[in-house]
Amino acid sequence: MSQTSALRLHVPEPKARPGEATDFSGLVIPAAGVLKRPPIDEPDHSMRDYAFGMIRVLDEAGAAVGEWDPKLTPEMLKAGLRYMLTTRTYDERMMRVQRQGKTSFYMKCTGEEAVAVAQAMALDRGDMLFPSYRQQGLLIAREHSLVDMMCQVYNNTKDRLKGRQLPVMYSSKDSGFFSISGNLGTQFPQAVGWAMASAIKGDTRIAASWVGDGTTAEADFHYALTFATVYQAPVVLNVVNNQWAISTFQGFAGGEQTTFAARAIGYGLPGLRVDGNDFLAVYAATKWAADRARNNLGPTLIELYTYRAAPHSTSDDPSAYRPDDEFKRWPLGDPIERLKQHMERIGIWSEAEHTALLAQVDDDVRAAQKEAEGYGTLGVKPASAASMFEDVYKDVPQHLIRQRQELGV
Amino acid sequence: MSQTSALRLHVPEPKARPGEATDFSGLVIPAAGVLKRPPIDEPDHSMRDYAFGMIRVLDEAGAAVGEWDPKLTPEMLKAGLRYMLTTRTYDERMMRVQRQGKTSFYMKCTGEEAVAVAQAMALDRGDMLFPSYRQQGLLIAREHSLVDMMCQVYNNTKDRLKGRQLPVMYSSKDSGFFSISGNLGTQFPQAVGWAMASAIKGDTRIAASWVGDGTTAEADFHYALTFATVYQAPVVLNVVNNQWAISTFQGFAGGEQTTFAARAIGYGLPGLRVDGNDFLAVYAATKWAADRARNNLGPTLIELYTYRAAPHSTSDDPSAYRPDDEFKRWPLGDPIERLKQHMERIGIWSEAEHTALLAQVDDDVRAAQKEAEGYGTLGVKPASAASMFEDVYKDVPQHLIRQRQELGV
Amino acid sequence: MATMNMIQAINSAMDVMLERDRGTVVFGEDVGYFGGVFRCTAGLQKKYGKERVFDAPIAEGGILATAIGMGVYGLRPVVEIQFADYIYPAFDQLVSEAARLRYRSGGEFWAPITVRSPCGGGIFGGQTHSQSPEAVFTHVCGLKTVIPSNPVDAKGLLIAAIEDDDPVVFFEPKRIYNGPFEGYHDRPLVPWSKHPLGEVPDGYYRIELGKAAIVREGAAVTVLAYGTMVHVAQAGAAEAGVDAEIIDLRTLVPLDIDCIVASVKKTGRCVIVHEATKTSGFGAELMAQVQELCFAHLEAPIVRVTGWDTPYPHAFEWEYFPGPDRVKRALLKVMEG
Amino acid sequence: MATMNMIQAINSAMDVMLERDRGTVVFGEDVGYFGGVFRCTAGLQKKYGKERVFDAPIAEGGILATAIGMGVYGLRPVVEIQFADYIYPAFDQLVSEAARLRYRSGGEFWAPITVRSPCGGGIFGGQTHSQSPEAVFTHVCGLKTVIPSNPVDAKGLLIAAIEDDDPVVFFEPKRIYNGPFEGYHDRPLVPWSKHPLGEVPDGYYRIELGKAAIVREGAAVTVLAYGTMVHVAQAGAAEAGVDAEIIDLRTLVPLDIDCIVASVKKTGRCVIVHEATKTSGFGAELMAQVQELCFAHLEAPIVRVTGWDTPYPHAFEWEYFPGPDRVKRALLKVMEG
Ligand SMILES: Cc1ncc(C[n+]2csc(CCOP(=O)(O)OP(=O)(O)O)c2C)c(N)n1
Ligand SMILES: Cc1ncc(C[n+]2csc(CCOP(=O)(O)OP(=O)(O)O)c2C)c(N)n1
Ligand SMILES: [Mg+2]
Ligand SMILES: [Mg+2]
Repeated sequence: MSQTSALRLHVPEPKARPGEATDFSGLVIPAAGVLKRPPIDEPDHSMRDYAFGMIRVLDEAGAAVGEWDPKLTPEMLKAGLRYMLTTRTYDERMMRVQRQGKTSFYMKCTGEEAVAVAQAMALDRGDMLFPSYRQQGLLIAREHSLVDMMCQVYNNTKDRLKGRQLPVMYSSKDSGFFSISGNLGTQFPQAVGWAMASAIKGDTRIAASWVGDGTTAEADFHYALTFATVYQAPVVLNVVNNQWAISTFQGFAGGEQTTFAARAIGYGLPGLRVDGNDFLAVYAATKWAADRARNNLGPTLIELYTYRAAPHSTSDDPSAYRPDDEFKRWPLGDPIERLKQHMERIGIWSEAEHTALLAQVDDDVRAAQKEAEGYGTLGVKPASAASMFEDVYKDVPQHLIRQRQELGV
Repeated sequence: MSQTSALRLHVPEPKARPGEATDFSGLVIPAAGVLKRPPIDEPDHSMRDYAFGMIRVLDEAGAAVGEWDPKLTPEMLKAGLRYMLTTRTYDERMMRVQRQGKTSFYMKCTGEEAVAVAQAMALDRGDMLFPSYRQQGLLIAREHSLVDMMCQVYNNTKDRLKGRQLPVMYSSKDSGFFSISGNLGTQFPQAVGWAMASAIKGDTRIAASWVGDGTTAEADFHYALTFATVYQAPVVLNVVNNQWAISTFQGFAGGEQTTFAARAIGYGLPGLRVDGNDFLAVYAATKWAADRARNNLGPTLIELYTYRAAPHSTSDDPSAYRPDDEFKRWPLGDPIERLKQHMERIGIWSEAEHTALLAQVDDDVRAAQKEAEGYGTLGVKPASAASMFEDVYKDVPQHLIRQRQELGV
Repeated sequence: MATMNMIQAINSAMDVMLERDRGTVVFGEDVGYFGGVFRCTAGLQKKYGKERVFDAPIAEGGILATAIGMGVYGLRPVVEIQFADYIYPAFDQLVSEAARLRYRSGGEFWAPITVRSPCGGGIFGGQTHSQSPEAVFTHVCGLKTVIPSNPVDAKGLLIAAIEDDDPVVFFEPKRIYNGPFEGYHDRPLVPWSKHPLGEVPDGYYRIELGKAAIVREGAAVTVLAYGTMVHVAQAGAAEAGVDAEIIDLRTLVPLDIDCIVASVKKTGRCVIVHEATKTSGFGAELMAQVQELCFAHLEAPIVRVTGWDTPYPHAFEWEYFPGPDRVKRALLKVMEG
Repeated sequence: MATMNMIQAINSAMDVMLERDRGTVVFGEDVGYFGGVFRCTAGLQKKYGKERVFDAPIAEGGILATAIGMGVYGLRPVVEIQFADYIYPAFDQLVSEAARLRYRSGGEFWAPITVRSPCGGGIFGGQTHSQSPEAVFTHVCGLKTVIPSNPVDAKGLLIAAIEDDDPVVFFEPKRIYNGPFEGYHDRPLVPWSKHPLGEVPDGYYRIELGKAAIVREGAAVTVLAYGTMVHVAQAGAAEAGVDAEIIDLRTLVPLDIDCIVASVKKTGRCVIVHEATKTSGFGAELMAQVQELCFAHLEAPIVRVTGWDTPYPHAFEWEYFPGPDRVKRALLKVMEG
């Protein structure tokens, strides 16, 4: 066969741009409950279909169906709902304080709350988390102090990061939450290294890490999968496919041609594609992968299929590049609403309880805010400027002492 | 399921170490001719099996079987054989001159000749090649002057690269052969960019690039596949899996868990795994991928399954890390012997002709060597030292003029 | 002639080159449909089509690598790295490939690429949106490094960079995108529309790479600066009340050493100002060259005013930023010495 | 006490640390079963098992990233980058991550990693096996940079680097692996076994990072050098017949500036020698600091002897290499000035 026409560059295009109505009819959403749950020692090569299907537990009516139903206790479901609501409320409040000028920057995870919350709950407390900037739900589900989180956002006198980091770049050793980097993706292979260390030491703790769909294009994604497969590291690697990377849709990371879970196949790992707005599915898939890792059966890649309902950050205006109502029309719905519907359906939750919980969460967040603001907002410095010269090295070297003196602090 | 035992690090181990006999019985070598040849517009998702099978045309008896038989003319088969023999002879001679101290370094491609030679022949003369250091066969199949190649190896007065590059780091714009980098893998995404440019311009030329199995772990491999799939670039991306990367076997690049062709699946590309010692299979697979690219149907990843019979380079001693006779026991044999067997079988070649060809090739290489050495060997400088300051920039800037003056040249 | 801020001037440079030369292509993260997070490429995709102005995967190394391939093909790629802090994943392709290609191929292949990237602090960007990594590029032979300080220069230099047949790293101090910033973060920003250098010719013009500009003539001391610091230096000199000769380097490599030497020989004193961290910053090279070439003329030690050797801390941005007060003190010290 | 070349000394340092500290792990390309292309890790896998000494995928960035993760876990990874020329793919993880982790986490996380890598030319390695990229690392706050010049130092400094809780980049000048090289490529190499600094204690000892060594006391001029150039400087001084005080910096960051200043104040003259390219090389920073702190004592301009601002060309290796003759000429020039 010979050349028929001139070559042309293909440039991906999302389904809709501002002013248009997104047509989701081409989006294949498999029914809940259809996929089997394989044993955790299933070889990766017999699991390739999981990268192209979608693990879903909650059906349209809110029933939990199929083998992947993790059969959580009512207490766990209630806790999950509470963490998700807290995350959303926290986000809204912090967004507002940024608008009020009390801090410089904020990033919400609205619409994606099930990802971090269910995953934190499916992992052990000793497991180490290497998140991106959009998994604040991990901290909340680990019951990390909201006040402490806010103090970082405000860069105030109680900011444990000493005012050094942009808001939302949390870090907490106590909560097993690794310092967030501004540089996309760098944490992914670091998590693999941490997991390798745990294996080298003959320990039992595993690692988990998160990147966005856009970030999969970075080198670190490839390093992570390569080292994970070579050394069969005990790690759960997650791609949060929320469809957008600032203004570019996931097609610019390769999502037009196949799924992100499919990347796993190329490295000989199981790749699970999961309904990221289905709390039960996210929990179940994560637990499966964690058990697999913990039993020396190697790493798993999970794609969490969701939607970034929020702007990228407070610096972003999505109405410039996507239809405003796209989230509302997102076929996989809202993770909070879906879990609520399920709990109501199985009779452990009511509208009244929900209203009460909302009020309580709101109070909690308000109280935390009040306390945090008592320690100051951006501009009320967390430490003396002398602290600027600390922690560059373990001990402050002579040249930094001289520079500190030059600054006169 | 809970934790049953302590974690442990998996560290890959090749089948055999020095003194042991490699057991190849676990290696699945599919029979020749069993895979169908899909049309070039076959969607990638219906081609996943090609990443795990193996395209093979020549059977054990030397017959060309199955749909992938490219049905080459006797002239092409003879040319292929001649190029492969020339490549092998050239390699042996250059290795020897390095041992004689006439140059500092050399790298052979023994056992892998079919890869570069068949691929060069399957591509168009205008297509641009972005090779690694082990595809000297591309130049030879494009009938690039052996003398010119040798002058580079000798860094002599006729070295067009002005003595700047390590031997074997050829570059030839005329032959559409991109400058070889010492840094592994960097050319892979550059080839994609070149192909994108051809598409942007509405041209008809495509690009091809090569990396080794070990090099697939580098970031550039991932960049290449990502950009290739996103923009559907007209490029043929090749992984030469010769089982070794200096002293580490392909398991350290992920080859223990799956094939390298499988990487393609994760990016939504067709991935073809090919018997790299089967001249006809290599030609056919490359032609298929090139036709696909040329018809705006996008990129293809090809894994060429072969064996590095040679030491990594003249600086390497493989007997320190692998059984000495592994190549002789390699199940896919010798590409030259296999093509010769086929040609004899179909009656277009004889032992006598072969002997004559060998003698002729030997004469050619000797004559080229004689001429090249007439222009000097390492130490006989290709230019004045002043040339050292040229080509850093298009025009020599003031500070380099001053430095040249300081050197006094 | 139009009034432009630096964003518009940079946009205009690309617009002009996309118009003049079919080989010019522009790509990077968010630069296509959206027009870039700082809007530097706004409107260009619409005007020139998405085959010539397009979004890229989030892979700075891949962006550089494909740009090199396109350059080898014969195009003139202009790529954006969203923040200079994120240029490091592309470092290998820049240093090992773009910078060496012409040399190692004996002059047969080259990559005429331009790498645009916003640099510098002062916008509450924290440690990963404030860096000034220019020094490391100046150490890499084969690269040219440019940092404009105003709209007129930005456009003329960017056009020259795009037309240049060598790879050029073009840093844009984001703090001065909208107006000249003298370092007084508590005063309102004067927009470029109120500044003479905000008057920018509409069409094609170039400012040669490798030529510095004397932004203020003076006899007492030479101040070497670039980017945002050109404005801070002016403020600092005014505060000090010193008759400083202020030189805007504009291009770091190749450096306009003749202009520097002539000035220092005249003044006998020198202060160097940059925002980047001190140790092995470009100030060190400047200081080295000045002492090599003007030793006998120096009446006092040269002084560097730079960022501290720490990351750029979010809450202590203004303690970190080398503002006019520090420049003033350096000038007074040099005048004493 | 044993006779060791630098390879053996480096091997011994890792051996000692693998023995003393269960947290020490060693990995990199070809370092496991084979023992490294320069044999620096020979025998270690056999002795400590393949879970602690192992081969790695060819992905320098992945090696650094996983090392950081291991460091965070509490291990002390020692990784090898096969050639310094190939460290750039790991640059982002070093600069953006290893160097900043302690700072950005408020001191809660850090990565006590050691990155070993052979650097420098003189072995006919061509432009991709000869580079000396130390300067760019010295510009990165949070990193320490070490370059030994002999077996005793190599072992003691490497042990100190491994024990250090900050990330350390440890460059090994490959030209002196087997013997001190004075720059006379046409003379036979004297092995370390014939040199007093080839006498290396068997067990544990450390040489503190940040301390220079005066390898030759002198009164006429101070020569600052490191790595291979320490030996070249000695040869150059001998050829010049000048009473040079030769300082082996050993650690570039943190720099032993007190030692340097004391010497230059004594001699009043200074020559700086390195193999790396000139512009923005570490020589610039050294020159800057010397002029900042010793201005009044300087009797002549400081002179740099460095590699040219070009790649390292294979056939012109010895025209590129800054040999004793160039050092001699610099010394004579400084003595005149
Ligand atoms: C190395 C690097 N390149 C670019 C950026 C700028 N940037 C910040 S967030 C972002 C988009 C990330 O998208 P995605 O990975 O999908 O995550 P999401 O924001 O959707 O959670 C970009 C390009 C960065 N922070 N780091
Ligand atoms: C970036 C980089 N890292 C490391 C090296 C050193 N190196 C040269 S060849 C090689 C092995 C490559 O193996 P493979 O990709 O399988 O190719 P092969 O030699 O088998 O053809 C290594 C590690 C290099 N040249 N570049
Ligand atoms: Mg996203
Ligand atoms: Mg190989």
